[in-house]
Amino acid sequence: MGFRTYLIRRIVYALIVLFVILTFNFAVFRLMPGDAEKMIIDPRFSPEARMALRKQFGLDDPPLVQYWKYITSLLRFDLGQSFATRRPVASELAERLPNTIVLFLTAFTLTMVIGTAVGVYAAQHRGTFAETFVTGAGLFTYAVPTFFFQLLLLMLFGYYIRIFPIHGTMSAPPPDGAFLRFLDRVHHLILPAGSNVIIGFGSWALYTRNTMLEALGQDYIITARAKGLPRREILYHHALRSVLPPIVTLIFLSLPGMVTGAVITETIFSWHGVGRYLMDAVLQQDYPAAQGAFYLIALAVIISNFMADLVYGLVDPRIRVGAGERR
Amino acid sequence: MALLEVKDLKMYYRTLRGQVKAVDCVSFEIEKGKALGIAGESGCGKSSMAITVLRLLPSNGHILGGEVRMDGLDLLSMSEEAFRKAIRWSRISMIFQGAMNALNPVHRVGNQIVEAILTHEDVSRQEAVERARRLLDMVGISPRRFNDYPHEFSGGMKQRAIIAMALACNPDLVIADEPTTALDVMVQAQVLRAIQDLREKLALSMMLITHDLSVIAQTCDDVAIMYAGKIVEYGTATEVYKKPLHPYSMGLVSAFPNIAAEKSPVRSVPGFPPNLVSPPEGCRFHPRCPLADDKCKTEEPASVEVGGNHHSVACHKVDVTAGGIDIWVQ
Amino acid sequence: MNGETVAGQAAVQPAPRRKRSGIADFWAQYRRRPYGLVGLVMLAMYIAVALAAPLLTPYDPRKTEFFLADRLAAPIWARFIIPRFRNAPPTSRYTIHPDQWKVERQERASLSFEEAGDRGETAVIRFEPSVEGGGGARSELSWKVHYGFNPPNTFEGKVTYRVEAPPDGMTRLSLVIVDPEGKEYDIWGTAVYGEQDWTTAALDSRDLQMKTRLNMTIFDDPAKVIFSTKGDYRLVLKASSESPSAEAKLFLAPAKFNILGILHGLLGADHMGADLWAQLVYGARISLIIGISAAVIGVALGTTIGIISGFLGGPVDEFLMRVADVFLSVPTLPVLIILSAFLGKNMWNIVLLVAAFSWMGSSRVVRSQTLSLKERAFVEAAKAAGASDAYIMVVHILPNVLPLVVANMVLMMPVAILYEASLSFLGLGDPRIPTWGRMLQNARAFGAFTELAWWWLVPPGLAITLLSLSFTFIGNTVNEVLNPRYRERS
Amino acid sequence: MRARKFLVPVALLLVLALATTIVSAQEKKVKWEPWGPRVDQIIMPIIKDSEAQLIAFERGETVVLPGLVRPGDINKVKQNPNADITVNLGFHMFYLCFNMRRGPLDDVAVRQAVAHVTNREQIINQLFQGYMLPLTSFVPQSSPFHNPNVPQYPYNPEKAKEILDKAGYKLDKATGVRIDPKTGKPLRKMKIFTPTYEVAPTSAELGKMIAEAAKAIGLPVEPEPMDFPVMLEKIDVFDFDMYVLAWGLGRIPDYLYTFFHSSQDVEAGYNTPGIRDPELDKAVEAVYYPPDLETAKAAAAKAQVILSQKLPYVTLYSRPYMDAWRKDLVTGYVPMLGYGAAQYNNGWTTLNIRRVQGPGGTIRWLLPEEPKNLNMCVASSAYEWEVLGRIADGLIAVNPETLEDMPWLAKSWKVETWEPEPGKKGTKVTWFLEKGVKWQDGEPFTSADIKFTIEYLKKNEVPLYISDLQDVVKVETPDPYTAIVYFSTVSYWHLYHAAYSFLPKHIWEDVKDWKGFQPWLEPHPKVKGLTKVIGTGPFILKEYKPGEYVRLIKNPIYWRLNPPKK
Repeated sequence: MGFRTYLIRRIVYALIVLFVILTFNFAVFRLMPGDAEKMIIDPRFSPEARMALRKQFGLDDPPLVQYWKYITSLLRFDLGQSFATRRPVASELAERLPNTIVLFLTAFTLTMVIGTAVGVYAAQHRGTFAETFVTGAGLFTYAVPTFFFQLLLLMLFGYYIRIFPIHGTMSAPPPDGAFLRFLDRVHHLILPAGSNVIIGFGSWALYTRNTMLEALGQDYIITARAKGLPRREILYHHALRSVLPPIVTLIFLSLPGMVTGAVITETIFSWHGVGRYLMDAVLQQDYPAAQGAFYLIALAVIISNFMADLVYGLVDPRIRVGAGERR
Repeated sequence: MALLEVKDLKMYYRTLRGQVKAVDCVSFEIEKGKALGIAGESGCGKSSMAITVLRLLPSNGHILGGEVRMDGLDLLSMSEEAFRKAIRWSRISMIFQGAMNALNPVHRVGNQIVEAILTHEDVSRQEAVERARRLLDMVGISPRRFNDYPHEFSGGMKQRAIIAMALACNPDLVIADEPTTALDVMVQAQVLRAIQDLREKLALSMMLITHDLSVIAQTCDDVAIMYAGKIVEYGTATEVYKKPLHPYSMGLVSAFPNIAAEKSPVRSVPGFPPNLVSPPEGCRFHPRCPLADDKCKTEEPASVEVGGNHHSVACHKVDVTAGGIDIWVQ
Repeated sequence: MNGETVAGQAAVQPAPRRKRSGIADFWAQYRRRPYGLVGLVMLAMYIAVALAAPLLTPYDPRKTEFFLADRLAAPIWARFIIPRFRNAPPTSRYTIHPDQWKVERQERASLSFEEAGDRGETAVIRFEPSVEGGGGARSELSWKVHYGFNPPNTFEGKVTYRVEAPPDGMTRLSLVIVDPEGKEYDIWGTAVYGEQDWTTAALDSRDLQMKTRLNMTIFDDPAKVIFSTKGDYRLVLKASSESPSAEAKLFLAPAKFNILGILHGLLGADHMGADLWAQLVYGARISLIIGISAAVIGVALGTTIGIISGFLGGPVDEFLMRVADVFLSVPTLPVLIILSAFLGKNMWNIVLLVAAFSWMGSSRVVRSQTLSLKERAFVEAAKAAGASDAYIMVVHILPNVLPLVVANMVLMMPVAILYEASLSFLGLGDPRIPTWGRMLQNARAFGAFTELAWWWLVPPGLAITLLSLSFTFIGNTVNEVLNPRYRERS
Repeated sequence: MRARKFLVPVALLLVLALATTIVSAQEKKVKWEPWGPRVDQIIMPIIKDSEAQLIAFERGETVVLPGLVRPGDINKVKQNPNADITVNLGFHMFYLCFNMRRGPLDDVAVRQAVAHVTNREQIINQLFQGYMLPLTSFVPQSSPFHNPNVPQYPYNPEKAKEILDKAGYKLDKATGVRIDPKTGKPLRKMKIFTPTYEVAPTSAELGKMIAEAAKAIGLPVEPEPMDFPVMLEKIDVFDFDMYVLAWGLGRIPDYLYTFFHSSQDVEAGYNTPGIRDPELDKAVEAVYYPPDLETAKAAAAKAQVILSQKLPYVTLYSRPYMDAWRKDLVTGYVPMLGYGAAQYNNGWTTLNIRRVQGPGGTIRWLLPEEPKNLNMCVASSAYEWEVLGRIADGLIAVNPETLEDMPWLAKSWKVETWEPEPGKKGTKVTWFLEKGVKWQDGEPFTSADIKFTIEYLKKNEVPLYISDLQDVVKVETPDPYTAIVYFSTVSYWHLYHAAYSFLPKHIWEDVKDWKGFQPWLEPHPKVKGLTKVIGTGPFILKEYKPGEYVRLIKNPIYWRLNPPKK
């Protein structure tokens, strides 16, 4: 199987998943109770006014036509209008997306960098405190619910020792000057991103350590040691380099988990992002909004899965070169 | 003075279940240009001894005593860094068992050889690449495959590439650890022939580890039979192969199809090697030995020289075995 | 979930069939692993707590027993570690039986006791008919209570009485609290014209009428003011009657007087005054039920699919594995959020949903194991003997993948528990049952933060953590035993 | 000037009745002036989480905590020495609704019995720590139309039993359930729908309290907490026995018509109990189309009596407005009857609030929700109007102490009748506008804007305004400062039906898609730094950062900036 065949297969596969998710999205929200008019209960409303409001969001077409319209408008990123705010869902999501990306990328990068570094460190210092720490942290953070940990941090550092803001992505209004603004954003980012890093790095480090140990136990590592290569060289050039394909793949495979984790993090820290938008929309039965947010999240997940496949293909010479062709 | 001199070497692994006495008071010597074969079943400490010599022990392996000398130089007391630079690969190189995994799958084969050269010798990369190509050529691999990845090589090619790599820095001693396991018979023969040729061409000293005595008989000058962390019999290859004195050696010899005596049935030594955490008292082989008596169960036999040619054996029943009866027939 | 890597990684490795199988052998290996034992002990404790829940707490959170204490009451032991609770009051509940009233003063009135049907014993105050110029009759009864804590936030009480009087009679009733320094607080009063059947008057320090009577504003707390000193308090019932034509009678049934505690029970009380310890203990039941049933259903589903897929192969296999891929590619938590909002907040919905999105891992493992089993001689033999596919799958394949399935199931449980907790925490849980996620949600939504009520937040979170930790320990140990790759290298 | 003193007596009575208890805050004489504003800038941080709101208030990140609801929050705030809590009666009503279409709830005796076992005091004290007011009539106490003299149903289970016994519902001692005299069988199970504990713990608990009390007298009632949309769906198709919900009402009791007229007992109508009573219909029609205030008041009083007799609802409690202020940071907040001190309807606080250290400067004002789209045509939530209300301005203002109408953008007005067609009578409202009022972009505000707005809303059938404008026939503008609105029916309320905040014609005449228009996202075509959110009010929308904050700045050309110097 050459890389191109591989790529095409993955693309087709991603499209199928996308299609399934779109259909799910369509079906579920058509079946749910409630409509736009329920969002406004105002004693001044006559039955006529309520009917008019229903019509404004009304869906009179037969289901198949609706489905076709839904698919085509989604592809144009027309996600409809929110029941709650009467704004285009697409523009509301566009406002929130950068916030989510900032939070997400910060947490993600730090988790990966710290997790990998700690994991590598633990792998080369077997039987030391570092290793115990990584194993312990990995197990513990695997078991501890993220939201519980975040609530604790929030209570401790937001309410008890009030050194971090408890809501939002920036001060209202942010300070003047680009640098101060940046610091302000960082200040708001520390708790939500930091909590994710702490929760995430443990199992990541544990995973890295385990794969590294496995790699270090491989015969080619003994070969490298026998060759008299310096320790550093063995560790990075041989061990780490050879576990890179699974690690990088897993990085991308863990993207969806972190994307969905954003729902909880953003809810807890009142972070103006896509995850919280989904949550608010679901709780308010604002279906177009929930649908749009879900679409976006699903898209992100599909893309990151696809990227994982792609990167795996790129990093692993066995796929890149086209395993088996020359044998 | 021998090239490599191992004396009373003791190496234990520490595990949760206790100490695994993998190498227990082992002594032998390898003369310059000679080949020593070490034979035994798997799990008897052969490979452990090899990596002890190269100091490639895992973190739970500890050398508890004895000495390893090379040209009189005490290898065990050297600093790790000095040892790495001065000994590994430049003086002692190793051909590993498991042709599949000894090469790093994510690096090009040629580069893995170059890397070894550059670590130990102050030459330009260009030169190193040249030498690596030559080495590949020497073991019968087209230098054009320099840039291939290991998975593009067949098993035999990989093993030959490893041999090429082992020769990269002109070592004095090559330790070959089961160089032919995991290869099919045809390829085994090829590889063995390659090793043999090179040894003759380059006048290499070699330590060949295998469970297949016939291989040793073909390639080595001397042989040491290991059982449960100890050397039970030591002598010249032909002598031990023709006239083994230890019941275990006898079992090993008869366990392998002898090309010369095609009619004898294929057998193996009955039973399993002991648990090295708590090896049997007395002679470690006594639970499996058809000759064992009470003395064997309590008293550890010392190694005694029998006849000339440094042929020594550690067995209380030498007088019986020296009679030349095939004890494994009954 | 952050842990998918660990669980998934463990799940990918198929356990080879062990020749020396048997539970005894398994246990012999298992018991040597300290982590596995710790996990078992912890799990056993949880199960014990879950089973013994009714014995561990007098309250049943499913019955939503509220107002046991003041809102956000702290645990009793907070008194020893938090200065502001050092001398805070626990809840005191008193029933004042008719014979506990002490006569303070009687003017042309007399006190006696009589049975009054289902009301039990009642006190009867008889007032003589009033005379021209001589004024009415009056009576004062008192009941003493010692109060030795810092001021409470709330007190409440109930007085049940009946008046028998001629139509022209007027009976006045009032309640006064006299503090240790003799200061009087007139907390309640009423006037009855003529007859009055049994009625219950509720006293409440939060009541606007009481505040008005005490000349306080809506934002003042009578309880804080009245019980501001320590010592003996008296609750005085003052009754008077002006009844010209005939004698009047006042009947008193047992009265109630409660001071709602700022401290309560082992873990305090929530925003509705409900017992938190009871919620925690009953939460263990729910979490175990949810975790176990979701994992069992999910893994059973995965096993079925895995065996069918692996055994039948071909297009069936291809289809089922693509379905698994799709399920794996779906963002689980958002889907669960949406579906649980759609299907309704019901515990079994959550169980089914979690199961529906967690079978893929085990189906893959089982499938690969089935693939290798399929080639074994005993399967070939069974085929040759003419056994049907279904028979082979159930009788030959299933028992051989079972150890693998068990390990998977145990590792699945913490994942299911965490999902349920997350959903409950997001407000999508079953509102009728006490779960730890819901406790955390309530703590967040109803004031635990501003009150820094960590005793509301920490126990449920820790309970979830330790439970999933114990499952993880057990699961990993089971895997280690069954899967040689997990054994330490040495 | 034709300001009407239509409510002084009742309002004063009420305030007097509760003065000692509720309104310590109002002991301070309310000081306000119809000029302003007094600050340069209002930053409105958007904080949705209630705990975070409390902390923000504590830290002085907002000077106001508007609309305190949760007793815990009130308790917390009142411990803050820098906090001042203003209390005002509100137009809020929490009620238990019966489905009168279904037996046995079609029997008034059963409804009365339920009313008698409803313990308002217990509900208020236990669930709300005493911070609500018991509500016994169908118009809240704050309203000038409140009638206190209606039949009452105090908590009295004995009385409830008596009513049921009398009506023939005999108690079956064995089961504890009463027998329906019509069928001879035990009464069927009835359910009280409530929101879930998660959404509204107090409502759910209250449903449980009532159900238990009803069960004790032999009525098999069960509470059933359910998700809000599900509940609304069921109420919509009249598939319920009882439910509890709240209304946020207004100054004008025309809702009595919407809730209880038999014509509203239709799909999407708000007459959910299904009450059809000719006498009541007459009364609420008179409330809906009153020729004058006196008629309206009399009809409203009568309607309340009938309603209390027929009991389609049991009214439970009314929430007073409680707003907490940082008195160390700001002053000049004006408590207003019925609206509270911080609500957007109360423009006086907007004008008068100032920093303690002096006029000018910035204050920070909490916004508990996203202001959403800031499009006046679709702005349906109070949170949108928290912003828009300070940007827009009305024709009429309301006196905060007396709730009298006051001239504002209209310096005077006339309400007359006319003949839409021979023999029929309609209402004609003439507005005389202030001269010199300018839109925030400098354009003059004229009668053309009024005409445009009314016609635009009517033409596009904007749902929010359909009810109010359905009777409008035409709008005439004899000159830029006079607007005459003709209605086809006679109702005094038509005065208010055309007195909204208006759309600037020069901006909106180009707007085709009124639904999707997001004026705050579009820059003003002429004036730099402005958006298309343009009003005549005291503040200008400077910036809206979704999820974070709204920034309002003082309108430098506001027509009421300073009193004219004499």
